[in-house]
Order: sequence, then structure tokens, then C-alpha cells
Amino acid sequence: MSGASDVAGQVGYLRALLPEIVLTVSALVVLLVDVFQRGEHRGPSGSSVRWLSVIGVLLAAAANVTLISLGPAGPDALVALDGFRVLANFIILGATLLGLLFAFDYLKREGLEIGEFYALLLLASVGMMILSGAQDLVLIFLGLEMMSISVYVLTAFNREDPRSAEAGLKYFLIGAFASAFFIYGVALLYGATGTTHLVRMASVLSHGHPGLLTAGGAGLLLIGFGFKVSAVPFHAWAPDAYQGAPTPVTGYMASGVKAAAMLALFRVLWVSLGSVQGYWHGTIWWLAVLTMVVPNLVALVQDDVKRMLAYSSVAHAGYLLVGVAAGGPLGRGAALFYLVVYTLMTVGAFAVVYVVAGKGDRHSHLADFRGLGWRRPWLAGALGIFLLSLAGFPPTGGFVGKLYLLRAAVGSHQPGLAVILVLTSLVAYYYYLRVVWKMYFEDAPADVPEPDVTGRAFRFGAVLCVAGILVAGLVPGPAVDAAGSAGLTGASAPSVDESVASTAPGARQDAKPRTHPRRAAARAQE
Amino acid sequence: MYHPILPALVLALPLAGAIINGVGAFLWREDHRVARWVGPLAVGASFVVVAINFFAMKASGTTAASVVSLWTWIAAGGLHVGVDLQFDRLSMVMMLIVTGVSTLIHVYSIGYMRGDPGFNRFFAYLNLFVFFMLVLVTAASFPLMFVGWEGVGLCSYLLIGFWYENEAYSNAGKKAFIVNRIGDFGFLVAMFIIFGIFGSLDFSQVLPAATGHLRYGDVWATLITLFLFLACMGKSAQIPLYVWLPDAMAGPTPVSALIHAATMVTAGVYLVARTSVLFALAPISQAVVATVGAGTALFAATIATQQWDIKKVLAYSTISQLGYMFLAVGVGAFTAGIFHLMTHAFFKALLFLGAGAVIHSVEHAWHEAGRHGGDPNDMRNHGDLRRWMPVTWITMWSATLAISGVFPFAGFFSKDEVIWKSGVLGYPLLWGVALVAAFLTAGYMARLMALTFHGGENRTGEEARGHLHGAPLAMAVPLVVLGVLSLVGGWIQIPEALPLPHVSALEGWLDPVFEPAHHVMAMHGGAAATAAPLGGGELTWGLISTVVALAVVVWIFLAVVRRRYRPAAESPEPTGLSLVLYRKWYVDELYDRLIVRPLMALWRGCWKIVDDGLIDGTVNGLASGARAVGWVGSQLQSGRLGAYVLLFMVGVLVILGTVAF
Amino acid sequence: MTSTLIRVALLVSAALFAIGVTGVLLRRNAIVVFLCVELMLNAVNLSLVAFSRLLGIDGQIIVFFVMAVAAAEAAVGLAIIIAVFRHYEDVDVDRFDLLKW
Amino acid sequence: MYHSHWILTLLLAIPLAGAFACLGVSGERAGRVALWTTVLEAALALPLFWTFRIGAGSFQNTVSVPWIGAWGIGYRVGIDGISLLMVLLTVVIMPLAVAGSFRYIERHRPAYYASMLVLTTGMLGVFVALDMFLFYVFWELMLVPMYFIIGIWGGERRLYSAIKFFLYTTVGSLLMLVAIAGLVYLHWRSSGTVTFAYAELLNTPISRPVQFWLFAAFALAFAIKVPMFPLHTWLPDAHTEAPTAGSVVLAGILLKMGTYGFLRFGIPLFPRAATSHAVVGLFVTLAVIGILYAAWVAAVQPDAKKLVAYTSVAHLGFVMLGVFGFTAEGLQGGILQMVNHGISTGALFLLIGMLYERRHTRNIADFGGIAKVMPVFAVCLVVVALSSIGLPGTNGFVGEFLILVGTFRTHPLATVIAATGVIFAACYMLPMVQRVILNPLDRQENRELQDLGGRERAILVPLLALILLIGVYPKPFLDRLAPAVDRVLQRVDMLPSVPTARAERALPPGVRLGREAFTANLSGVVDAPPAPAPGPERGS
Repeated sequence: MSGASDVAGQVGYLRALLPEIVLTVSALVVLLVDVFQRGEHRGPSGSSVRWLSVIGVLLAAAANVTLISLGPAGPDALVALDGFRVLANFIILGATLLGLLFAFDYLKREGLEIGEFYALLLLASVGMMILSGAQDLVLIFLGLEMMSISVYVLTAFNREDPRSAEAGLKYFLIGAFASAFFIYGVALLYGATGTTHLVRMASVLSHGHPGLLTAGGAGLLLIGFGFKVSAVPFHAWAPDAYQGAPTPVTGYMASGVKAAAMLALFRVLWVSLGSVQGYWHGTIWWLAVLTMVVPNLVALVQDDVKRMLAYSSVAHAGYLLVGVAAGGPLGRGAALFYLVVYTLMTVGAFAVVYVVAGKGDRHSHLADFRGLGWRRPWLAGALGIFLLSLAGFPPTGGFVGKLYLLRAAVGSHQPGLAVILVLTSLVAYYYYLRVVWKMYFEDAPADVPEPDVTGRAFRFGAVLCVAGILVAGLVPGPAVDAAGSAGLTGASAPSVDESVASTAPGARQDAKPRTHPRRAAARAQE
Repeated sequence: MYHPILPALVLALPLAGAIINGVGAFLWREDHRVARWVGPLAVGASFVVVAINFFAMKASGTTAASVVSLWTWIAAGGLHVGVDLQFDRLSMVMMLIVTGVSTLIHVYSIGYMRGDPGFNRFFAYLNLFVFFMLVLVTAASFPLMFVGWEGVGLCSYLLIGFWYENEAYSNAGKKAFIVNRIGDFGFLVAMFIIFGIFGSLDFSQVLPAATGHLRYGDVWATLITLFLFLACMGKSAQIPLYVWLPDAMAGPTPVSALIHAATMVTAGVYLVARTSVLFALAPISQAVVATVGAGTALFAATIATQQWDIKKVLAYSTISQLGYMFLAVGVGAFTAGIFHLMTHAFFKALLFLGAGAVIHSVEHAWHEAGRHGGDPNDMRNHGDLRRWMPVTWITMWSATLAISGVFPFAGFFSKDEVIWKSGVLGYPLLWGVALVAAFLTAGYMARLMALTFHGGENRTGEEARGHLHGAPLAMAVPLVVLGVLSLVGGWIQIPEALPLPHVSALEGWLDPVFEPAHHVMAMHGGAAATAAPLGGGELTWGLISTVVALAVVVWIFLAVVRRRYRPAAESPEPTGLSLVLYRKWYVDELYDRLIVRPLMALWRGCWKIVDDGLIDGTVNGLASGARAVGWVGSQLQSGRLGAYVLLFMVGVLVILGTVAF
Repeated sequence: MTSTLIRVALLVSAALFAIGVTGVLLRRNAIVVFLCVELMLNAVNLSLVAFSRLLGIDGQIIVFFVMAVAAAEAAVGLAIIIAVFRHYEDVDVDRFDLLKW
Repeated sequence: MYHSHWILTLLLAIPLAGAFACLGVSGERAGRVALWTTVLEAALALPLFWTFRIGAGSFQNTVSVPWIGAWGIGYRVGIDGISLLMVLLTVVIMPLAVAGSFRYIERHRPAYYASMLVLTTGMLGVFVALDMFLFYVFWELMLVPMYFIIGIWGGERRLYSAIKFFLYTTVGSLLMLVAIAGLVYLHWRSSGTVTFAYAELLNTPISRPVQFWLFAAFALAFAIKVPMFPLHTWLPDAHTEAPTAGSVVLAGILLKMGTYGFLRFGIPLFPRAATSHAVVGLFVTLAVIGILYAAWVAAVQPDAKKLVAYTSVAHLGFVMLGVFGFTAEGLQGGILQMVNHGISTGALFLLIGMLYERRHTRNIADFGGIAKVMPVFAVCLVVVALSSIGLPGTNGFVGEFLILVGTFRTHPLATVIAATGVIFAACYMLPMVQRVILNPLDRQENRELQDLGGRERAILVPLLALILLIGVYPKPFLDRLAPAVDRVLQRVDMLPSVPTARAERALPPGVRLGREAFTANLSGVVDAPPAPAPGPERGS
């Protein structure tokens, strides 16, 4: 654990961590302001905390922008400074912003307007950013826990609702259980290599003879991450937690938590364990397959839209795992790009669900969506686009994302994964379309409750999601370029040899880009 | 040098008539004046143009075909088919027959269809038919001929079901079309093979090249001609595809006369004649054609002897006569076939028109008398009609004697020629069959005449009898013209053997057309015999047949006239062989049991079992299977933490297990 | 000598971890389950300390992090258990199945 | 303007704009907006028929603009003869379909017409796209409005049919997406550039086994769309439940995307797989089975619409036979038959829809004798039915004949069996016609039926005119197809760079005439290099 020595001074270190710091500070400010504002009375928090948290997120995003121009941190840095992290931060901050926007109306409706909510949300985001950006297993563990503990609380946040408490408990108990596996894995890897730093671990592993400790450590890490990304068979908590949690939290959890964990998994596997793929690649492959197959099938029989979406987001973890299994620039880009789109559509979809479900989240049954398309065309239209994107239909971002994943799978010589991906997508069409058909093909009987009216924040958030999805579907160029060229410090041994960057400008940060003869020729052509 | 004069006009006139009348069927539905003039005039004018062309061609003495290209029809890949009309000696004969007989029948129809609400529509169809028939006979290529081929079939369909509100009539039309389609399938396949071998479908490319591409007895020649003959079986109602023609009598009688006797049904004969060189190269096919022809001639004749419906008798008679024509072209006597085609057009059209006059009269009488029900076609409801319908009576006798082959009527010359040729060209058995059929023909025709016009007792009914009337002028004129033609029509071709001036106008005219075929046959088949199979020359057998025919006519006539018949409603069902023949050898029933019903069952099975059961079952089964698996999966998600931890641990053990080992 | 000790420590740690896992699997009381998780964390701590005998101080520092995290978890966890108890008046984990299928 | 490149883009954009306009107006006005949009579209597109340069081998009116640079994806569109006819078919059918909806559609009109217009863009896009990505986007894009059209405005079992339609068609297209990704990867591996451009992907060297896999994926997608037996069962359901215009578009245009896909992508991209014995044998067999089987099943359908739906399967079977016969005649006939089928089946659906609007039943047994009260309708039905069964003089014959006469040279037995389809065609169509318009007019409800009105006649007239025009003078259409078909044949024959300017089109590639060549063909050699063409038997 010797990290700071190679950073050019404390100021530089602070600059490199600016987004996290900004966000932490805003969380604390929110907490303080809330305390002072509310004083003794136990009423709802004022609106200032909302806007403070939004501003905090925006400031963090601005800080994140400054990271782009910073050069790469040294290989020993605890927190990486690479395109991967920057993009991950954007995804997380985006999820946070959307989570906040969608939470406003919800919290007011449910009487949960308490400042801690915002603070917890922001702190969870800090945890996520650390998780996805850290280059040291211990720091990753800390980020993981910071995120998790905050989210446990958020899950159980609705004290009036037993479902919320139950979800919190299940999530917490299994989460803690999984954390133990994770840290055990860290311990074993530490024992095997003598370091917890990813890059150094990689170099140790590539020179030494990895043994049982490494293998066990890798396996345990996979289990820990498997829980966080809700990979089958470690997913069982997810549908329950997603369903029980307050709906905006569900969206936030399904996107932010998954994004951070998935990206951290990617970094750990391909940076530190890249040279020992034999220990984990088969496992990841199977995890991906199971995670695509099982939740999609189970979602077929769900009649509750929220729970159906919960299963759907578990299934999306499977799609993302395809990107992880593919690895390389293509897999990395695919995972990043898909996460961007996935965040937009999942958060958006859950948000629409809570509007339809009404107070107490009571009416999220499929039947409650009957005729929504004609009663609330905008709301239904938005949900329709989210669903189409989740299904992976052009011209939405979901389609481009799926194509990206397919290319990654094919490019890494895993056509089987690609085929399973599309076949499970086909299964998914059925349940997504079922919602669409309820919304448009059936008429609402008189006793279907009217959905809530929506506030400005919600509408803004929804427009943001829809616009984002369509932009990602119609002009995905910039996003594809960014994702495709996002470097990953210390990534080596790309299993993918198709380069997307042949036409994309920007630095390649791959430590050892394998030079393919044809690729060299292609570069020469340009 | 001969150039076709206004060739397109020959076709355009009937087409224009069809269009005008077709428009009239909508715009001036109640007003029949336009159709009355336009319909016959369009065809008549066409006849005039044809006649002018005929004389021009005759004057020029040319033996070659003149091809008029109108426009390119289908051009793709190596296939090039133009809308090309071919004017040669054969098509000229056919055009003359078609336009000539058509004109007469159009005139007749003015009278027959008077007052029918579908008058305009009728003439539209009829004109359209003439147009397609002319396309058929003038086409310079197989595909264009096929246009006419199917076009006349369409018109036949429309006209059979002309009174479409009668379900039986509609059914008859449908049956005709579908059975004809079986034949058309043969035509198509023949074209495929021809194109495959010759790379072209133009007569001018295929027929002259035939001997170059195909050897004598070549399997491809056999296949081509057999498939072509399949087409002929359909269109010309030969065994086994003849079944539609009797039903086709549902159409108005002029239709039966024009389409189902004089012109369309002879298209098959024309086709064989047109492709004579191909048939000449395929002796097996020739034998098949001749055998089927002779068989049909006999088979249909037996049925005709026991029918009560006057039109059915004529229908089977037509089938039988068509059999003769195929016998002729089958044995290689192409000219004889065309000759019989021509004379048959005269006398059979006349017979139908006469029958139509009878039906028309009886129907009107019943209508006037307020009688409904009863079949005006049934000869048991006629009797002694000569008293009311002398013109019809006399002209029909002319036709009867012609078809029976009594000297000097037209049929004697043509039929005798056919029978003689089949005897001397090496088909002794068929010769015998043809002779027997000829006597049967004389028999059933005599029966028809006796039942309808004679017997001294009229069975139309007391009240109706007073309303019976002779054919009106429009109907009478064609009858007379055809009656004359039935007499003299055969004189253009008088065999040398007879002690008469030798005339071979038709043979001389057509010989150049059939020259290649004759050449092939002469090279491979050897010379024709000079005596009939049982010995005796042409003169002997001509005498024998005309005497026997006459004897049969007289015998049957007297036998029938002496018997007393009751009106149809009061008559007993026939029994024994009579019943079998009356029921047409039960062929329709047989087809129904053996083909129609099994096919329908198969089709239902395809729908219910394969489509709904097998395929949809699989698809829906997959869907339900997926849902079932999903349900099982959802049951694992029991909500209990213990179960979740257990699942978790299973994953842990599997992963650690695989990692460790 | 050292390596033997370490091996023993690692085995003990693994055994403790397994006991914790078994406890989570078998026990139904939410608090006991949570305690078992704590046991697992401590088992890991033992491993870390053992490794640090071999590899230097880093392992022991990690232990402090783990302990801190465990404490935080405990705080949050107990709060959640209390929240659940207020609804169900029970802490038997198998009784909470509002959310299922 | 028509030699300008942007005409196609304009054609793609106008319906989209119209769709938004439809959503902006209310009720019946949406219908008028849609009608004018499609009419404008047709007016803009039709001149393409004349400005199209006949005989030019390459794509015309092409546009290529980078879109997703990193992936080599571009907005690439262009037309050749095949696309041209498909585009024209689309723009001709759409106004009729829209006008045919005015009475049928009573609920949610703006959404309906917007769907129709989006559908238009999607279909046109499929036919003009020259970029795999773009193609796939349009390919999937048009599914969504169709799903809505069936699901919202359909009949009783619309939910089942809509979802069946959707899932059936996507199962193939998703695998095709994988194959596209694979193709792009292979192209990158051999050339070093990532591109989705059709023209460049054509040059991808692919090993034979891989060709089979990729072709299988493409073929599945297209075969479902065609649809080929036994993947056809979505079609009768979709047709039966869809509103009239939905059926018209589905049969008239959507199905063509399957055969078009084979011609444009499946076969040229993977020529060795496509012309292998096994594949050709399979497709020819399935096509023949489809022709017969569908005709049989059609013959026993009580529902007129379902009957026509099955006839589509049979007709498209003919098209597939022509395509996989790999002869110039067969291919040109096949493509022409696609157009023909669009016209005649579209017209049939329109006619049945007109009946349905009057009687609210499609059960054949509920009619009878209505020629008496609806003579104009009767004439139209007869003409269209005759076109459908391929009567010479109508368009249907030209297509069928070319297909059969061409394919006979490579697959004689299959062709002969397929040709029996002309018999069965009569067996399903004529009884239907008879039971609807002929027979006694014995039902009171039918006695009061109104004959076709002005709007309905205006819808049918163009179709009837086309039926006769193509039947009598198909040359202009065939001329435009010839170079495109030649190119396809060149691909499958692997001719080493045949001179593009064939001085004399006396003998297209692959045409072998004469007895020896013909009988040699009977041994069924399909993917052997063609024998050097013997001297022309006939002049051009």
C-alpha cells in the first residue's frame, strides 16, 4: 500500500480526486444545511437541499471534465486517471442526477423528504466513483462498502413500508455476506502476490507461477463482484431489493451500483488478472450466460411491472458481462457505452413505473398499465421508448449498445455468447412488448387508477433520458468514439484484436497494445 | 409476295367490341341496342378482314408464314417473346372458321339472348372470346398461343357461369376452368422443355429446328408432345379430362355452339397440327394421341346414346367427334384432322344452335303458359317439334346426316377420311373402334332427332303447346347458312378413290404446313398401306360406312319413333346398362371419390394438423415452454433468505470447485 | 517455522470462515446471521494478519480497514433489523417473504 | 433533380415529417395529411422510373455520408433495378393503403396514420440502404409500427397475432445481426478497416464453412420474412387480424423484404454457401413445398383473408424458386413477381376489406351472389383473382412463367412440381370468387350492399391498370432489372471479372442454351462454373 509517493505533490493528488471530493463535500453540506434548516421540528426538509445536491452533482461532473485533460497517473497511483474512470464517473454522476431528479416527486408523495436521503445518495455515488476508479483492491473494497452501506439504508428508507424494510434486510444480509467473500478474496490475492495494487499484481502474476491462492482469490473476488452486479446465481437478492426499495432508489441502484461494480470488475479482471485468464474466464462466461438466460425467462411470468423490470435489469447485467468476457478495447467500449444507455433507460423506466403506481407504489401491476398510451400519451411514449431501448430496438441507444456488445463478443471469438445474447433478447421482447400491448392495445376500464401528475423535475429527467437514448441511437458517433477510446491503465493482453480505434483519434493507453500486422497496415493507411 | 393486310385489325375488332360491350354492361345496362350491332359487326368485320387476307394469300400462292411483330412482350435472359402474329395457311383456315362461325353465332345470339338482363355482358364475353381464340390461332409463339389458350378458357368459364346465380352453373364454370388448368399445366411444362432445348419459344425458331435438335423417337420429343397432348386433353375434352365439357352445357346455348363445339374445344387439334413436326418425331406420342382419340370417340358415343338432355347428347357427341380429330392427327393425317375440325364446326354448331332454338322455344312456351320447373332441355319434354319449327327441323337433319357420315354431307368426307387414314397408317384396331363409334354416332343422332322432332306426339304440355314457335329470323338465318355448309362443306376435299371429281383444295392448301411432319414420318414410318385392315379400298369402305350409317339412322329412328315416351317428370329411371350409360359410366362419382375428396381431406389435414398442430404447436409450445421454465425459476425465488443464501452457496461451491480443480 | 505457523493460521482462518458461512446458512435469526457474517470478516482478518507476517505491514493495515467497515455495517445492519422488527415483530429471516417470485 | 443524389433521402424524410404532422392534427384530418404525404411521395418517386439509367450496372442516386465514423458506418443509399421496382411498388401501394383506411379506421386516427408513414420510411429504407447497419435499422424500424397497426387496429385475436408476428420476424433478424457483426469482423481481419458498407463487405473473403454459418443467419431472417414453409405460420394470423391497410402493406411490401434480402444480401454476400448443393436443394425444395402446401391450405380456408394470406405464401414460393434457380429468366421473373404479388394481393386485401367494411365479416360463406348488387366490385375481384392465379395477359403470368421457364433449366423436376401450383391456384381462387360474387344472392344482408364508391374505385383503378399493363407490356420493368440480375448471377457464378460493358446482351451469364447444355443441366450441377456459352441460338 504505497501509493502517494509517485504523485506529483498533494495538490496534484487532490486534483485527480476532485470529483469525489466535490461530491463528498456537497453531501456533507447537504447534511449540515438540512440539520440547521430543520432544527428541532421533524417536518420535511426544505427544497434547498434538493438543489444543493443537484448542484453538487453538477459540480462534480464539471470537476470530472477537468480530469480529461490530466495526464495519466503513474502506474502506482491508487486511483487511476484514465478515460475509463472519467467515463465511469460520468455514468455514475448521470445516474445520480437522474436518481435525484426522479426522487423529488416521489419523496414528496411518500412523505420521505428527509435530507439524509440526498446525502446518502451522494455518498453512495462517491463510493461508486471510488469503486470504479480505484487501482487498489483495498480501496476498491472501501468504495464498495461505502456505496453498499449507503444503498442498504436507501433501500430500507421507506420506514412506513414493510416491503422496503424487508428489501433492505435481505440486501444487507446477503451483501455483508458477499463482502466477506470479497475481502477474503482480497486477502488471498494479497497473500499470493504480496500486493493489493492492481498493476503491480499484474506484473507479479505475469512473471510468477500463480497457484491455488491466486485461483482461490480470483474465485472469491468473482463471487463478491457477482453479488454486486447481480450475476446469477448470486442475484437472488436483486429482484426483491429492487422491488421493495423506493422506486427512484431502485432505478439508481439498478444503474449506478451495477455500473460501478461492473466497471470495477472489468478493471480488476483485465488489469490485475489479465494474465491468468484461465482462472476466471470460463467462470465469467458461464456467469454471463446464466445471467442472460435465467432472469429473462423468469421475467416472462412476472405480472408486476416493477418486478419485471427488476428481473430485466438483472438480465442486463448478463449482457454487460458479455462485454466483460470479451475484454479488450472493444469489450471495454461496449460495456461503457451500454452502461450509458442502460442507465438512461433503466432509471427512466423505473421512474415511469412509480408515477403509474401511485402513492405507496401500490399499482405497478401490468393491468394498471392498460390504456396508458391513450390516457397519458407522453408518459406512455417515454416508457415505450425506454422499453424499446431495453429490448434493443433501433433507433434507440439500446440497439447500438447491443450491436457493440455483439461486435465485442464476435471480435473476441465468442460467437456463442453473441447468439445467446440475441436469443435471450428475443425472450425479453415478449415481456417488454407485453407492457406495450397493455399500454396501447387494451383499453383502460373505469376502475384503473389515474397515474400521478408529474412534476417539473420528473419531466425534465424523463426528457433527458429519452433524448439521451435517441441521441445514442441516432448519432452515437461521439459516444462510441469516447467509449471506444477510453483507455484503461494497465490493461494488457487484450483478447480482442479488433480495434475500434483505428479511426478514432485520441491516446491509446493500453500498456502493451498487441500490434496486429493488418492493424498496423490500417493505421498506415490513415 | 403476301403481306398480311391489317393483321392487327383482325384481333383488334373483337377486342374493341368486347370493350365497348363491357363498358355497356355498366353504363347502359338496360339498353341492348349497341351490343346488338357492335357484337356481331365486330366479329363480322374481322371475318371480312380475314377473308381479304385469305384471298390475298391465295393469290400470292405463298407457302411461307408471314409474321407480324407488334411489340416485345417478355424479354428476359435468353427468352424473347414478342407479340407476334403468324399468318400462314393453317392459321388462315382456323381464322376463317373461327370468325365465320362466330359471326353466325353472334347473329344467332341476338335472337337467343333477347331480353336477357345480361345481354351486353354476354356480347362482351363473346367478343372477348373471339379475340382470344384469334390470339390462339394467330400466335407465332407458344407463350402467345398460351395467352389465347387460357384466355378462351377464361371466357368459357365466364360464359358457362353466365347465369351465375344458379349455383350449379357456377360450379360448372369452375370445374371447366380447373380441369382446363390441368391441361394448361401440360402446356407450360412442354414450353419449359422446348425452351430448355431450343432456347426459344417462337414457332419460327422451334419447328424448323426440330429435326436438328431432336432425333426420331427422342425421349424429349416424346415428353414435349405428351405434355402438349395433356394440354389438348384438357382443352379438347379427351379422356380423362373430358368431364368438364358436359357440365359446360350450363352456359347459354350459343356459347355451347361456339365455344364448346365449333372453336375452343378444337384448339387442341390445332395445337397438334401446329406442332405436327414434333409429334411426327415422337411415334409413342402419336400412338397415345390416336389411341386416346379413338377411345374417347367410342366412349363418349356410348354415353351419348342414353342421355335425355339434348345438350348433353350433343356435348358427348362433341367429345366423341373431337376424339376423331385426335385420331386423325394422331395417326399423322393432319389434314384430315383439320378437315374434320372444319366440317364439325359447321354441323355441330348447327346442332347446338338448333337445340338452342328448340330449348328457346320450349322455354318461352312454358314461360307464356306460366309453367315453372321442368327441364326444357330434356328430350322427353319435346316431341314432334317439326310441326312448329320447320326450319330448325330441316337444318338439323342436314347436320345429323353430316355427323352420321352420310354421303354427300360434309361429315361423310371428313370422317371417312379420318377412319380411312387410321386404317391405312397402321392402326387397325383404332380403325375398327372408329367405325363402331361412327355407327353409334348415327344411332344417337337419329334418336335425338326422333325424340325431339318426330314421334307424332308433343310432350311439352297442353297449355304450353300453343305457345311454341319457330326460330326468329336472327336465329333462323345462321341455321340455314350452317345447314348449307353442313351439306357442301365437305366438297372441298373429295378423295381420288371416289367416282367423283377429285378435289383436294384443303390438302393442297395445308400440305406445305405439314410437309416437315410428313417428311419425318415418311422417312421413319414407311409408306401408307393402300388397303384397309380387312382388305378393301377406300371406295369400298366409303360405301360400306355410308350405307351402314344410313341404315343405323333409319333403324334407330324408326325404333324410337315407334316407342311412346312420357314427359321427363313421369318417366321411370333407366336400369341396367342404360343406367350405367345414363350415369356416364359413373366417372364423375369416381373422380369425386378417388380424387376430389381425398385431396380435400389432405388439404384440411395440412391446415389443421400440419399448420395449426405441428408448426404452430411447436412455436406455441416453445413459448409455453419458456414460460414454464420461467415459472419454475420464479418459484426458486421464494422470498426466503435461507433459500437465497443456499443458491449463493451453490454458486460459491461451483466456482471454487472449478477454480481449484 | 514461520511458514508452518502461517499455514496453521490460514487453516484456522478458513475454518472460521466456513463456520461463519455455515452459520449464515443454518441460522434463522437475523442478528445471529449478522454475527456469523462478522465472524467471517474476522476470519479474513486472521488471514490478513498471517500474511502480513510474511509480506510486511500492509496486511495489518488492511485489517483496520476491515474492522472499520465491519463496524459501519453493524451500525447500519442493526438499524435495518430494528426497522424490520417494527413491521414484523420478529427477526426470523424466513418469515419475511412479502417480496418473492 | 432526379439525377441528384438526394432524392432518395427526400423520399425517406417526407413520410417521417408527415408522421409528425399526423400526430399534430386530430381525427380525420390526420388521414388527409397522410394521404397527401403519400401522394406527394409517389409523385416524387415515380419519375425515378424514367430517370433510371437502363443498362447501367452500378447503383444510382447514391449517397454516402459518414455516420458513425469509428465503425465505418455511413448513411449510404442508392438504387439499382431491383430497389427501384421495390421503391416504386411501395410508393404506389402506400397512398392506396392510406386511402383504403379512411372508413376502416375509426379509433386513434392520428396514431394510425403516423404509424403508416413511419412504416413507409422503414420499408423504403430497407430497399435503398447500402449499409448493413442502416439496413438493419430500417429492417427493425418497420416492425414497430406494424406491431402497433396489428395490435391496436386489428381484429379479435390481435394480441396473439401481433406478438407472434413480432417475435417470429425478430428471431431471424437478431441472428442476422450477429452475422452482420461477424461479417464486419471478418472484413476487418482481412482488410484492416472496420466498415458496414455493403459494397466493401462484398469483397470480404470468407471461408466456406463460415459462409454457411453467416448465410444461415441471414437466410433465416429472410426466410421468415418471405415467408417460406415451414416458417410461415405467422403470416395467416397477422394478415387475418391486421386491418385492411395493414394486410395490404404486409403482403404488398413487407414480404418482399425477405426476397429482396436474399437478392441483395444473402446471396451476393455469401455466394458459395448460397449456391452450394445443399442450400439450393433445400431452398428449392422448401419453395416447391410452399407453393403446393400453401395452395392446398388456402383451398380449405373459410376466411377470405386467411385464404389470401396463404396464397401469399404460395406466390412467394414461386419467387424463391426463381431466385434459387439462378437463371436470368427466373431471377427477373422472380423480382417481377414480387411486384406482381404486391399489386394483386394488395388489391385482393383491399377488396376483402371493402367487403368487410360493409358486412363486418370475412367469412366466405356469408356472401354469395353479390355480383348482382356490386357489379363493379365483382369485375375488380375477378380481374385481381385472375392476376393472382397467373392468367396470361395479366401481370401474374409474366412473373410465374419467367420463373418457371428459367428455373426449369436448372431444376426441371422441382419446376414441374411447382408448375402444378397453377392448377391448385385455380382450386383456391375460383371457389372463393364463386362463393363470394356468384351463386344465388340468398342473404338479405347482402341484397342491400352498396357497390364501390368513388374513393374505392379510385383506389383500385391504379392497381387494375398495373395488372394489365405489366401483363401486356412488362418490358420496361424487365429492362430495368436485367443489369441488377446479371450482377447477382455474376456473384454466384464467381465469374472472374466479367467485362462490365457487355457489348451485346445476347446471352446473359449462366444462360446455356441448346440441347446438350440443357440435358447437362438436368444432372443438377448448380455451382459448377458455367460451361462456356455456346454460340447464340438466336439474335437478341
